[in-house]
Amino acid sequence: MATKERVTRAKTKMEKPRDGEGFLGLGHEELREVLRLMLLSRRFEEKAAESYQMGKIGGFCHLYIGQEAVAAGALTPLREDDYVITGYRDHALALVRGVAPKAVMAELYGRVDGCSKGMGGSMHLFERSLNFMGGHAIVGGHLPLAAGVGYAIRYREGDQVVLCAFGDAAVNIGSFHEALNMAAKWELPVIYLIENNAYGMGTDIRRTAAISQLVDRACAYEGLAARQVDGMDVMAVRAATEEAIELAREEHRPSLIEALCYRYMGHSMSDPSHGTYRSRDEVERWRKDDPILCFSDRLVEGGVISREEYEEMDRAAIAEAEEAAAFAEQSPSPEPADLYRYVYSDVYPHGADRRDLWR
Amino acid sequence: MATKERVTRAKTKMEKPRDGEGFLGLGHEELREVLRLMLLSRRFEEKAAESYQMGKIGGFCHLYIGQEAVAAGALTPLREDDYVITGYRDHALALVRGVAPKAVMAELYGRVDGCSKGMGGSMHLFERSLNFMGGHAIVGGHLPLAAGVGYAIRYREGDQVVLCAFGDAAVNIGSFHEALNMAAKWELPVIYLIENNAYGMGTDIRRTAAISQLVDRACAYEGLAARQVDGMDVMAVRAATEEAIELAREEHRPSLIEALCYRYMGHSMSDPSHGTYRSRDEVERWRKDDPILCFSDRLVEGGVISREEYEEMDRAAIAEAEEAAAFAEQSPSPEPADLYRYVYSDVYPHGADRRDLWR
Amino acid sequence: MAVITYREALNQALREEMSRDERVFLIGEEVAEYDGAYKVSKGLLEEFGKWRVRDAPIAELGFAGLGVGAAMTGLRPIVEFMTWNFALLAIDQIVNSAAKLHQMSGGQYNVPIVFRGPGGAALMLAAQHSQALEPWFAYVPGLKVCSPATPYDAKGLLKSAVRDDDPVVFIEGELLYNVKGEVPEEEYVVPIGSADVKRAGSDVTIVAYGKMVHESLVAAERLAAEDGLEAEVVDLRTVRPVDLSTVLESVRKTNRVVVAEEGWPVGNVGAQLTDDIQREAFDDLDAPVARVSALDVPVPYARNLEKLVVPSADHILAAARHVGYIT
Amino acid sequence: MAVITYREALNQALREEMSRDERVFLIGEEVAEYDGAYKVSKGLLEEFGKWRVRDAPIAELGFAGLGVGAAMTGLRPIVEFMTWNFALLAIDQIVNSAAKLHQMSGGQYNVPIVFRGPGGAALMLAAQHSQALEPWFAYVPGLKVCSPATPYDAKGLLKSAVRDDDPVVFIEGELLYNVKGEVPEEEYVVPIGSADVKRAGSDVTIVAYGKMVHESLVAAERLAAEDGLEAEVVDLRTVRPVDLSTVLESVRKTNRVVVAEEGWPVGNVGAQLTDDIQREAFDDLDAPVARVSALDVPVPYARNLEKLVVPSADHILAAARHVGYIT
Ligand SMILES: Cc1ncc(C[n+]2csc(CCOP(=O)(O)OP(=O)(O)O)c2C)c(N)n1
Ligand SMILES: Cc1ncc(C[n+]2csc(CCOP(=O)(O)OP(=O)(O)O)c2C)c(N)n1
Ligand SMILES: [Mg+2]
Ligand SMILES: [Mg+2]
Repeated sequence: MATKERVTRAKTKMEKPRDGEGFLGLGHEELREVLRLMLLSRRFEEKAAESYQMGKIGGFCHLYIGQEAVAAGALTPLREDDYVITGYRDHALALVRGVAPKAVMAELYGRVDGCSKGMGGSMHLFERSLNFMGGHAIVGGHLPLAAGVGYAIRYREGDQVVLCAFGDAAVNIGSFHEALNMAAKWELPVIYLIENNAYGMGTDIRRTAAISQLVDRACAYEGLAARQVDGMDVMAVRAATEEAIELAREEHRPSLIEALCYRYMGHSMSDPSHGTYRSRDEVERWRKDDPILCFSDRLVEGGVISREEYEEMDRAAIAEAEEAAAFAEQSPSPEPADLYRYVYSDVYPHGADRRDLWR
Repeated sequence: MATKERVTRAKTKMEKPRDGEGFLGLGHEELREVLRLMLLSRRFEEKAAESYQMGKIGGFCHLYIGQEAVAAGALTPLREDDYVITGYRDHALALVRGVAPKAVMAELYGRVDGCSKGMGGSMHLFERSLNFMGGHAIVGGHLPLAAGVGYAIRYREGDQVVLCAFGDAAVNIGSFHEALNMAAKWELPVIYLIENNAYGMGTDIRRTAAISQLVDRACAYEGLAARQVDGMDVMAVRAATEEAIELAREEHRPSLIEALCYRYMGHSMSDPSHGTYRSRDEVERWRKDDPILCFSDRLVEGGVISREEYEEMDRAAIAEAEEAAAFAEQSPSPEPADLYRYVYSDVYPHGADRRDLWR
Repeated sequence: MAVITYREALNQALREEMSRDERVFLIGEEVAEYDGAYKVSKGLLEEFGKWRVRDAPIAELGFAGLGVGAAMTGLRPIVEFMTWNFALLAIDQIVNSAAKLHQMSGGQYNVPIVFRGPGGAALMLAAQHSQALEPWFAYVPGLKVCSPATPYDAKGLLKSAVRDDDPVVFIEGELLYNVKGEVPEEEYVVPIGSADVKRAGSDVTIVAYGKMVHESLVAAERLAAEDGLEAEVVDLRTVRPVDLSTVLESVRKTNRVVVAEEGWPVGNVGAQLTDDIQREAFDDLDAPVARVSALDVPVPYARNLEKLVVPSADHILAAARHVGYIT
Repeated sequence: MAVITYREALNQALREEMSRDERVFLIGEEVAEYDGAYKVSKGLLEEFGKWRVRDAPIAELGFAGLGVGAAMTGLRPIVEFMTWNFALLAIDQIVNSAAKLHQMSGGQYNVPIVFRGPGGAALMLAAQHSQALEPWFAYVPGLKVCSPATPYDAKGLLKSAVRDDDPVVFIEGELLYNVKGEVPEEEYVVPIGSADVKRAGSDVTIVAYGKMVHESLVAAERLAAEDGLEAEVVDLRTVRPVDLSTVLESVRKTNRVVVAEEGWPVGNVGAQLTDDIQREAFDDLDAPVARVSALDVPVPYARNLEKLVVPSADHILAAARHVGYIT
């Protein structure tokens, strides 16, 4: 099966919404909501970065800044009963999925009101009520999990789909291969979404993957649809995801989508945004395609939103991020009793802490 | 990169040697040697099966009967300083590589004169002097090892190649993916050879691999050459391997070869040859293509060998197998001291057996 | 009571739990059309269909992870490893996903999954196929670890494991599948974390699990016949969490203990148990606890060497005599 | 002597061994162009080129296996895991290939490879990134396992590990990279399997390795200042094989022992060590050996909880007082 025929490549030129009409069948309200979610992600993470610098957030903290079009484009067309699962770079995906900014920020602060009760932190956001299944920190580890969720959907004869996001560097790991093979063979309704931000930490993906276009890896799995899209263009991501959702929902056909995007910050809060592995220039060049600015410009030009409304929306996002931080700040730390509380679902026989009692 | 262009499919019709000339540039002597090795493998394993039934061989014992064309076709064009590594179905590969039948049989018997000193058994044949690197029992486990050997060759700027054989069912495991990606990316001189005997134990490979032609998995790794051949035709396998060897030796280009073959016996000595997963009929049909009979017929027709010489060669193979068994029979079992001898290369500090002394 | 094999007992447990609860499904290599490499899942495909009895590709990491994902949605997968040796490829999903998701999600997602298959050395399968990994799993909080010795316990424990809301590592004996024993017709379960006295005795306690229980019983008979000492054999059945009360009760009676297991010696189940016993019942002990295990080497192929490596009734007997000062 | 960091010491060891022996190469994620995630391999790419300092794809199983294959041909690979948590994906290659090939091949192939990287909990990295796996590797015959605490030992042991003809699991402290210490200018090695007395004392022995050595030294100072007791701190440095003689020598002097480690409690290094000590020096003990470890739970993110889980000088001090009957 020749790859070329199966992969639809993204148009790189962004379409404008036809005047007053919106696009992709979305009304003004919906388009504004997509923009709002992108802005919220951005402002939230800027606040998180600030809190991290102040030592209020610990551990590893991976920002999504620059990639917002991917989460917003891929998650907004999902239904409430669909599932989302992702790696450790998960703040924006959680927010777009609808997890309360307060709950996300409190989690980053390690507080009980966090969406994972302070047990998971930045890399392990969960919100079961929204089918937001984490937040996983082992590269590639959640790809088989997504296949399992897809399996469960088919098992129950449901028509939900699973959206599974991961970075470009995950395409080289065994579980990518094993998961895609099972999804394709058993026709599981899973959308595998490569957030190709061009680097795995400090490594250009072209230095480790023996394939020029990552999406072409789909050629090894018959039944797996493939799309490559401009990941700086939220509507392109959305269009590709909508097609994949339809394939998955109607035909149980899994997809591999590659969204070409870029992260503006360092790999995590402890890494520089540029340095040995990429130049400041390169970052600046990509900054020109800022997904939020591009999209807002189009919406303004298309008459979907006015400049003033946009400014207002931005101020609201900033305010929400601030509120989230204020909320997190006053949320209490977990209780020592929580230590044993979440290890097992039931009461651990014979006293989980037996050996620790002398302490 | 479209797969179709890159994969050369085998001719299914077998060419005859042009009269008196041999083929593939091989002289009569060499052609007869290929045949001899196939016969030796067959007769050796028939004897091994008998010894197994008599309880002289234990553990898992996987026969290669029916697949002889693959080992003989792929290993005979290698140079002495090339490397061979394989899975647990390794008797024929060891014999074709030149490991003494006595040493192989003694290993199956678990005796000190075995090629692994009785420590490895059927699944773990080794012969360092011939660069025969095993004999590995975890499916897919040796594929990264082969990449490592290829890495070492490039590292030392040598021009050897590595031949790595494995079953069809290994194409679904993560290490297949990880190894092929590294081999392709770093241009390692490795020939990955799928011995596609259509089944992984009782499972038709088409039920677990989301790809019709396994060799097409090569499409996911740029730089990896791909060939599919009739694995019942020793010369087809040999031709494909020769091309792959040249690519690897001259251009450091790795290959994936799929040899379509069949095993006549059960998965291992404890499994039936047919039953729920395949019919007796199917086995019989493949028996008609017996790689040894087909090849010997061609050689006879082509005047490379006479019927009588062939019969004589067969008798010699049977005799060699018998001798191997007789040799194994009288070879001593390893010494208890060997238990600790091979765990570490040097003397284990503080007494390896310290905790076992009370025994 | 019917006398059936360990294999049949496991098969019954699977069938009963799958009938009782339609969320339960089985996935693994050869479990469906081939009835299982060890025939434990015989007939299940026919009865429950391919979505509930699924032949997996050789992709242990992948299908173990698939099970975890399905479990997060509330299904109750049983993941069969053809043997636990191959589970080394799936360790990341067992340890980093299954064992941790409940805690990392602040209790939102539990993972009701069973990972099962045979463990330990069988006969001449050599180093890569002869490993006892219970100590590894026992080390990991978030897991429960069972290893039954008899058909009765195999059935009852597997049923409990399937019903458990947390991940259970269930290690069967590769050499026990043909062992026979009584199993009631009526429904029962054996709770996880409860040990069982398999033979009463007052002179020495032998603590074991899995195959070593049978070796211990043989040793006990010989000890009685040859030395006139009555050994009490305590079968742990679950190695995490260990039912220390039952062990200690026996120790308080016999004052002498042998712990026996198939695994290697360093930091194994017996190492911890010895520590627990000596810590909690020191004054009851008349001799240091004796530990029987495999030798500290990879299991070799040659039968004569394998016999020396793998612990047996002989070694347990010697250890029992040792703690009983009979030499 | 120069005072350098643990990171620099490791870097020196790598550089020196790579200069000394051209068979030595380094492979791992980010080790080359990025100088290593923890900058341990700083400058090596420039000095030795890409075949000897190789950035790997994220494929732990694959590149660990690649290392084993290369080692079989006589090269001496150093495989860096960005952290040992990710090595869970490569366990099969470490345990089924590296640890067993010498034995399975009847001594024909040895595997001179070092698997290295940071282990243990760092700061708020949560459950999947905070594991101490030494007990797992210590369990496996065929492996040697080192875990140095100081720059001196880190350098000397890594050099020994590289020169060793067998696979060595080398677990560095994620929180130790910035720790400073004296390291001689001249060439030296620290032999694998030798413990070291890091502080002399006569009242209680604290046995530890890795990060816990530093916590033990802090505890010892407080014990001296607050209770007037002198603790002897024995740094195991290697956890397989353990240098029991050095431990026992100390025990015979102090008669009281605390073992401290970062890992979980069940069947850990201390479980085995406690057994060894009590078995070989029972009559020298004035109190049961006390064990300090992490709590038996996955390490949570929240800082206050993490502090409770991960063992520290406080806990060691309490344990030392406990065995010293000071309460
Ligand atoms: C199996 C595994 N190996 C290594 C790591 C360490 N690590 C964390 S993120 C990362 C890079 C991943 O890059 P990519 O997949 O492109 O995602 P991105 O961070 O760019 O979103 C690495 C190597 C890990 N978490 N898991
Ligand atoms: C990782 C792993 N999983 C499972 C097994 C058990 N097993 C041994 S052989 C085999 C089938 C392999 O089939 P294939 O790769 O086609 O090779 P063949 O036996 O046909 O030569 C299986 C599942 C194993 N050895 N390793
Ligand atoms: Mg990336
Ligand atoms: Mg096969």
